[in-house]
Amino acid sequence: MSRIGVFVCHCGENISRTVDVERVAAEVGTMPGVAFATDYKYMCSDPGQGLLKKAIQEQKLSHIVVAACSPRMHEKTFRKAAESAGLNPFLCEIANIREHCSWVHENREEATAKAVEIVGMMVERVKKNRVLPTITVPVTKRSLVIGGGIAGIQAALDIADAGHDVVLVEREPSIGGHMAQLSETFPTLDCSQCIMTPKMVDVVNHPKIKLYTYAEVEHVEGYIGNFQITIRKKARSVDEDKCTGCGLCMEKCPVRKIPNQFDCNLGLRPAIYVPFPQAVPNTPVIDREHCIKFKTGKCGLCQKICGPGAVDYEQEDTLIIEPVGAIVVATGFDLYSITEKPKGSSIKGYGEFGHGKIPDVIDGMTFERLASASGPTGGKILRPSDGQEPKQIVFIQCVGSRAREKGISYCSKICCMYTAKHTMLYKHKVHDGQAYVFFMDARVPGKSYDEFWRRAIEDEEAVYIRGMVSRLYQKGNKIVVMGSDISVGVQVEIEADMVVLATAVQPRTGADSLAQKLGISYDHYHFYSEAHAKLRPVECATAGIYLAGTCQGPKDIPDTVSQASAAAAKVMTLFAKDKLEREPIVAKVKEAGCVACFYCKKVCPYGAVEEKEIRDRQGNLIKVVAYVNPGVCGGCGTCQATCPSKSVELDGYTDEQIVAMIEAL
Amino acid sequence: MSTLKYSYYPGCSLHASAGEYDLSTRELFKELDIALVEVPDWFCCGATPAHNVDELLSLSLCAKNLELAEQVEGDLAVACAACFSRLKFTQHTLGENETKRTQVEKALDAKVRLDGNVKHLLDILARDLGLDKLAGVVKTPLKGLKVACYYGCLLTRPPGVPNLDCVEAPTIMEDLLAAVGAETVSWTHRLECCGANFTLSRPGVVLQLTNAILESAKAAGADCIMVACPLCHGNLDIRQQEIEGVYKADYKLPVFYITQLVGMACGLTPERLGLEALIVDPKTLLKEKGLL
Amino acid sequence: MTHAIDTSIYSAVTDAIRGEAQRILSEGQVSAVVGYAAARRKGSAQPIVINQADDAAKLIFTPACVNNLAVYLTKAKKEIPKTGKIGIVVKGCDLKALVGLMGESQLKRENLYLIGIPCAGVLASTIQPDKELTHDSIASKCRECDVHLPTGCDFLPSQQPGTPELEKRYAAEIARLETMTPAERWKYWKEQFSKCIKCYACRQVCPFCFCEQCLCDRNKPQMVETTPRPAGNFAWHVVRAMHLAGRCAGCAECERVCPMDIPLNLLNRKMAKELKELFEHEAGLEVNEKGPLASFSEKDDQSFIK
Amino acid sequence: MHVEKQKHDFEPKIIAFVCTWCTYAGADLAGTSRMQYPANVRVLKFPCTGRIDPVFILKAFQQGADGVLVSGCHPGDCHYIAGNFHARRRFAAFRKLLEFVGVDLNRLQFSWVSAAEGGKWVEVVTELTERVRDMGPMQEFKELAMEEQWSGAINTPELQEAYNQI
Repeated sequence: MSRIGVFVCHCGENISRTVDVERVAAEVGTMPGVAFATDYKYMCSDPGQGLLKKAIQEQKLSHIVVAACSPRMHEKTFRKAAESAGLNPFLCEIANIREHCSWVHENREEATAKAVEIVGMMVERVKKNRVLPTITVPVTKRSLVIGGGIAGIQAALDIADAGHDVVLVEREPSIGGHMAQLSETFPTLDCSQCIMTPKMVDVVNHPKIKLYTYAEVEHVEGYIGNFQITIRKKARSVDEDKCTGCGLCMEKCPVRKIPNQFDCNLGLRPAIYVPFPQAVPNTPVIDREHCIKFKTGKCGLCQKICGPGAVDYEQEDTLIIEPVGAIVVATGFDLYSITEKPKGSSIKGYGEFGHGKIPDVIDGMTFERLASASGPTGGKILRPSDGQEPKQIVFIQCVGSRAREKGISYCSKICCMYTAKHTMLYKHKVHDGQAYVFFMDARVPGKSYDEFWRRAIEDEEAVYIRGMVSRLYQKGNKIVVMGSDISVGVQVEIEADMVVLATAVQPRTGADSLAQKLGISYDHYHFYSEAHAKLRPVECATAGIYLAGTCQGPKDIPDTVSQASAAAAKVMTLFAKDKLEREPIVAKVKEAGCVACFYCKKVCPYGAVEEKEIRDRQGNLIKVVAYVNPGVCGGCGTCQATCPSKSVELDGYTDEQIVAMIEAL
Repeated sequence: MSTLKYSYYPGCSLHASAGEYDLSTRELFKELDIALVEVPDWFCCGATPAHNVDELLSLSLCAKNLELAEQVEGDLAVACAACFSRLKFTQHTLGENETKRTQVEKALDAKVRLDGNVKHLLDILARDLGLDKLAGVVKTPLKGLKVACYYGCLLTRPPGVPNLDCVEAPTIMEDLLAAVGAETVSWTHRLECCGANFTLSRPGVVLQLTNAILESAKAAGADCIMVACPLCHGNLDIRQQEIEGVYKADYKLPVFYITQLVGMACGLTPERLGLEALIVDPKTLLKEKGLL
Repeated sequence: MTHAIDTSIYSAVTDAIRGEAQRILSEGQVSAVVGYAAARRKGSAQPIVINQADDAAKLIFTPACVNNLAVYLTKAKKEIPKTGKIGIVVKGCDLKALVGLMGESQLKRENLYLIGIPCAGVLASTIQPDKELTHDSIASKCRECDVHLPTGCDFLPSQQPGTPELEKRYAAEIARLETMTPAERWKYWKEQFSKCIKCYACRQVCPFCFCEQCLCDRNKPQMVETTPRPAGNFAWHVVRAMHLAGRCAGCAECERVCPMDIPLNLLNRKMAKELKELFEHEAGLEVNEKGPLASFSEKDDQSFIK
Repeated sequence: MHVEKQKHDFEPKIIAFVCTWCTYAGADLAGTSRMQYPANVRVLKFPCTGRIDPVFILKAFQQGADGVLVSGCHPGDCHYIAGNFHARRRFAAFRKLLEFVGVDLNRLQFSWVSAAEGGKWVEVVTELTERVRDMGPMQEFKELAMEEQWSGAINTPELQEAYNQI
C-alpha cells in the first residue's frame, strides 16, 4: 500500500484566495493511499521544503504530490527536495492548482472542487510512478566544428584551449570565411585581415586542432557524447605534407584568367591556386574544371617544377571517420543576389534593379574587396565596368531584407552598420566623392554603433535619404537611381557612377541538407533553429549539437564571436564530466511483446530505435526486437502511441499512469 | 473558331475620352470570335480618387459591379488598368478582411461575390486565347514597328493583388506583340507612374513624370508606345504636345492601345480601330512602315 | 435472378499450381507449400501445408478456397518460414496482405515463392461449399476486387478469369451509413456490437493481428474492457478498426469468420476509404516502407484542427 | 474575492490531453495573465501530442467525459521535431472512425495552442465547454456502460427460465 503525502501550497494568497486550501488538504487526506496531507503558505520556501522533507522521513512517505503552481515552475525544486529526503525524484508529482485553477476561476466553490479533482488525479498518477534511475551516457571528449569562418575558428580555439581535441572541417581550400574577405570592420575600422589572420595561424598551429580544409561532412551517426562523423576530404591534387607553400606552381600555371571567387570575381587566379595570399593552410589546390592537365591530359607543368613533388594528379577523395562527443555548427551565410531566380522559387530577384546585369551595380562584399588593401584594385575604389573612380556613389540598404514581396521578411541586421562603414571608407579614399544612402530605418543598436553611424553622416558627410529605390537603369555611363525621400515627400533621382546594394544575409546553400545529416531543425529560410529563442540560444533541440554564427541567423562579428564562445562553453560543460547524466524520460522496449514491426522506428524523429537480435547461448537467433538507445531518445512517446501492442513504453508517461488519471475523473 | 465568352466592363473612360479603346476592343473581339456582353447597368469603379476619400465607398462600388457582372456568363473582361486594379483590390481586400466584407455587405444589402474571375484584356488575349492562336490569325504582321510597351504602375502592382504577371519585370505585353510580329524595345520606364491621379489637380507633376516616360521611350529607339490603360493614354497622347512645348522636346510618338495594334495585325481597318481619334497622328509612321 | 459466374478456369488453375508445387518441392526450391486441399465435406476446401512433392496432387483451387493463407505465415504456422523458403498460393486479396506484412518487417520477399491465382471470385459462405458461384453467392469483397490477376508473383497460371461488373455492396452500405445522423449510426453499431461474444475469431484470422500480446488483453492498465458487455465490445471493435487503419488489405476474413455476423469489414473499408481521401494511401501490391499512419507530410489536412 | 457562480442545469466534464511544451505552457500563460474560463476542464499533460494514443480518447469518453480536447504545438513548432505531425495524421483518421460509429464530433476538439497563446487556450476551452453544455451529457457511452446484457439474442424467455431453474 502506498503512503502518499500531499502538500497543498497557499502561494501566499495566490492560491488560497480562490481555493479553500484547508478543505483541499482535508478532502484529499481521505483518499485511498494518502497517508498525510497538509497545507502551507509557501511550499517552495526553505521552511516549506523543510516541512516536506520532514514529512517524507517521519511519515515514511512512499510518494508525494505537491499541489502548487505549474510543474514548469517548481517541479525541479520539489523533486530535488524529495531526493534530498531520500525519495526518488520521480516519485514526486506536481498538481497545478494555480495557473490551471486559482488564477483562472473566480468562484471559490468551483475552484476548490476543481483543485480537489486535480490533486486526486495526481494522487492516482503518482501511485503508478516508478523509481527511475538517472541515465548516464559515456562522453567522447573530442569536438567537431563545421565551418572555418570566424565562428568556427573561435569555437575551435576556445575548446582546444580548454584542453580538448577539436576536428575542424572547412569546405573551402582555406579557413577564414567571409571575415577574411572584409576590408575594415565596424565600429573601430580596424583591418579585418590584421585581426583575422593571427587567429587562422593559431588554428593551424594548435596541437589540439585537427584541421581538414577542402572537406565536407558526409555522414553523421550516433548521439550526444558518441557521434561518428564521416568526413569527405576532397582531392586537392596537392599533397599537403609535401607542399612547402613556395608558390612556384601558381606562378608557372599557364591558365591565368579564372575569376577569383574570393575577390567576388573581380580578380583573376591560375588553375592551381590558394584563394588569397594569407590562406591557411598555404597549400594550393588544383581547380580540376579549368586545369589543362585534367581537361586534355597535356601540360603537367606544375608537377614538373614542384621541387618536393607534392603535385599529385591521381589523388582521390578520401573518407575519414572521426569519433566526437559534440558538434558545433558554424556554416555561415551567403549573400542574396538580385539575379533572376528560378521559376517557382519563393525568393525573388530584383528586375527593377536590372537582375544583376548592370556591371556597376555591385553588392556589399564586392565593395569590401574593392576597398581592401589586398583586393584586386589594391584598395582603390574603381568601377568594375571601366576602372574609373566613381564620384557619385549610391548605397541602397534592405535589398532583399525586410522585403516580403521578394520572399524574405527578416532584417539582415548588419547592413546598416556596414553601409555606414562603406560611406566612410569611400570618403577616405575618394575625397571629392559624394555618397548617398537610401534606407528604411537605421538599426544601429550596440556598443559604439549609433555613434559610428552618426559619424558617417556628420563627419564623413554621407547623405542619408529615408526611402526605397524603385528603379535603377543604365543611362550612358551613369546609373539613374529613382527613389523617394519619404521624410520630405519628394521623388529623388540621382545619376550615380556606382551603386552598392546591401543585400540580405541568407543561410548557405545546402544548409538544409547538412541539417538533415545532423538531424537538426531549421526554419523556412533554412537558418538553423536553436532549442529556445531566449534561454537556449546556442543549443540545437538535438542534444550535443550547438550553433555558432550566422548559420543560426544574421549577426555581426562581435555577436558571432560571442555565440561561438558560448557554444564552446556548452561543449566544455558537456566535457566536464566523464559521463553524461540525463533525465530518464525515455522509451523502453518490452522485448517479450515486441514483434519487430518497427512502427516505432518508422515514427521516431530522433532515429533512436535500432534493431536488436536476441540470441540463445548457442548463438541461435531467437527473435529480432526493437531497441531504443536511451542516449538518443528525445522522450516524445510517439513510438508508444504508434506501437500496436504497446511493447514500447515511455518512462514517466506510461499507459498505467495516464489511464490512472483518466479513471480518477 | 473559339468559344470564349466574357462579361465586359468597359468603365467610364471607354465611354468617353477613350472611345477608341472601346471601339477597337469590341471590333477586335468580334474578329477573334470572342463573345463580349456588356455588364448591364454597370457604373463607375471609383477609379483613382474614390479610395483616397472613402475606402468603404470604393469597395462598395466595385463589389456592386462584381455582383452585376455575375448576371452575365463568363469571366469579367476589363480594359482599363485602373478599373482592373480597383476590382482586383476589392476582391483581395474583402477576401482577406472579414470586417470590411461585413461592412460592404451591409451597405449593399447583399452578399458579396468574390469567386468570379476578373481578367484584363491582356490576359484574355495572351493566355485565354493564347499567343499561338493569335499568331495564327495575324494577316498583316507589324513588321518593323518598334514599340515601347508601357505597363504603367497599376497593371502588375502591388504584389499579390492583380497577379497579372511578374510585378517588376513583366513580359506579357512584349509577348503579345511578338506574336503579332512587332518589335519591342528594352527601355527603363515601362513601369513608372504617369501621374494619372494628378491629371487635373497637379498637372505640373504629370508633365514631369510623363516627360520622363516619353524621353526614355524615345531614347530606346521606339517608334510608338503601346498602353493598356485609358488614363496613361490620356497623359501620354493628349498631353504630348504640351510636354514637347514645356520641355523643348520633339517626340512625335503615337500612343496605341493594345487592341489597336493587335487589331491592325489582324487586318482591321483604321476606322474599326478608331485610329483617327488619336491626338498624335500615327498615319505618317504607319505609312512609313507600310502598314497603312 | 441469379447469374452464374464462370469458374471453368479453376480446374486448369488447379492443374497448374499442382505442377508448379510439384516442381519447386522436388527441385528443393522451397521447403513447404501452403495451399488449399479438398476437405471432408463435398466441395469444401481447407488449408494445407505440404512438404513432399508427391503431396502436390492434393492441392486444389475452387470457389470454396476462401481462406487468406497469409495468416499462416504470421501466426498459426509462424515456425514454417524459419525452415526455409516457403511456397504459398495467393489470390490477389491475399497478396495485398502479404505485401503489407513485408512492409511491416514480418515477412521477406526472398523467403517466399508466390504462386498466384487467376481468381474470378470465391463464395461468401462455405456453409454450402459446393454451391455454384453466382452473382448472389459471391463474396462481397470479390464484388469490389481490383486484383483478379495478382502481379509480381513467381508463378501465375496463364488462365484469364472473367470479371463481371457487380454492384459494390460495401461502398453502397458505407454511403448509406454516412447519410445517417450520428445518433442513428450509433444505434446501428450498438446493435451490431452488442451481438459480439468476444470469441476473437476476427483477431485470430487477421493476418495483421500478429501481436504476441494484444493491447486488448492487457490488464495493467486495462485499456479495453475484456468482458463481452456492450461497453467492452464497442471499445474492442473501435480499437481493432483503428489498429488496422492503413494496414488492412481487405481480405474480409474477419467478417467471414464472425459467428455473430457483425459486418466487420465495413469498418475496415470505411477507414481505407478515408485514408485514401486524406493521405492518398491504398493497400496495394507495392511494398510500402512506411504506412500512412507511420509517416506524414507537412501539408497534411488540418482543417479539423482549430 | 467571491464571484457568484453562473447556474447551469448541466456542467459538462471536459478532458484535455495537451502537450507539455506548447499547450500546457499556453494554459499556464492564461493563468499568469489571470484570464478566466469555465472550470469544467481537467488537463492531462503529455510530453507531446505524438504520445497521445487514440485509446485515451475512447477511455475518457467511457469514463464519463462529455467532451475531449486534444491540443499541441503548431506544425513546425514541435519540441520533438515531428510528434505533432504524426498526431495530426493519427487523429485525422481516428475522428473519422468515431464519426462513423456514431460519435458526434462536436464533442471532440483538436487545436494547436502555442506557449504564447493563452488567449487561444481560453477561447478553445470556453467554446468547447459551452458547445458541449448545450449538447447535454454524453449519454451514449454512459448508457453503454450501464448495459449488462451479454447479447440481445441470447436473452430469450426460454433461457431465462432455464437459468431460473438452476
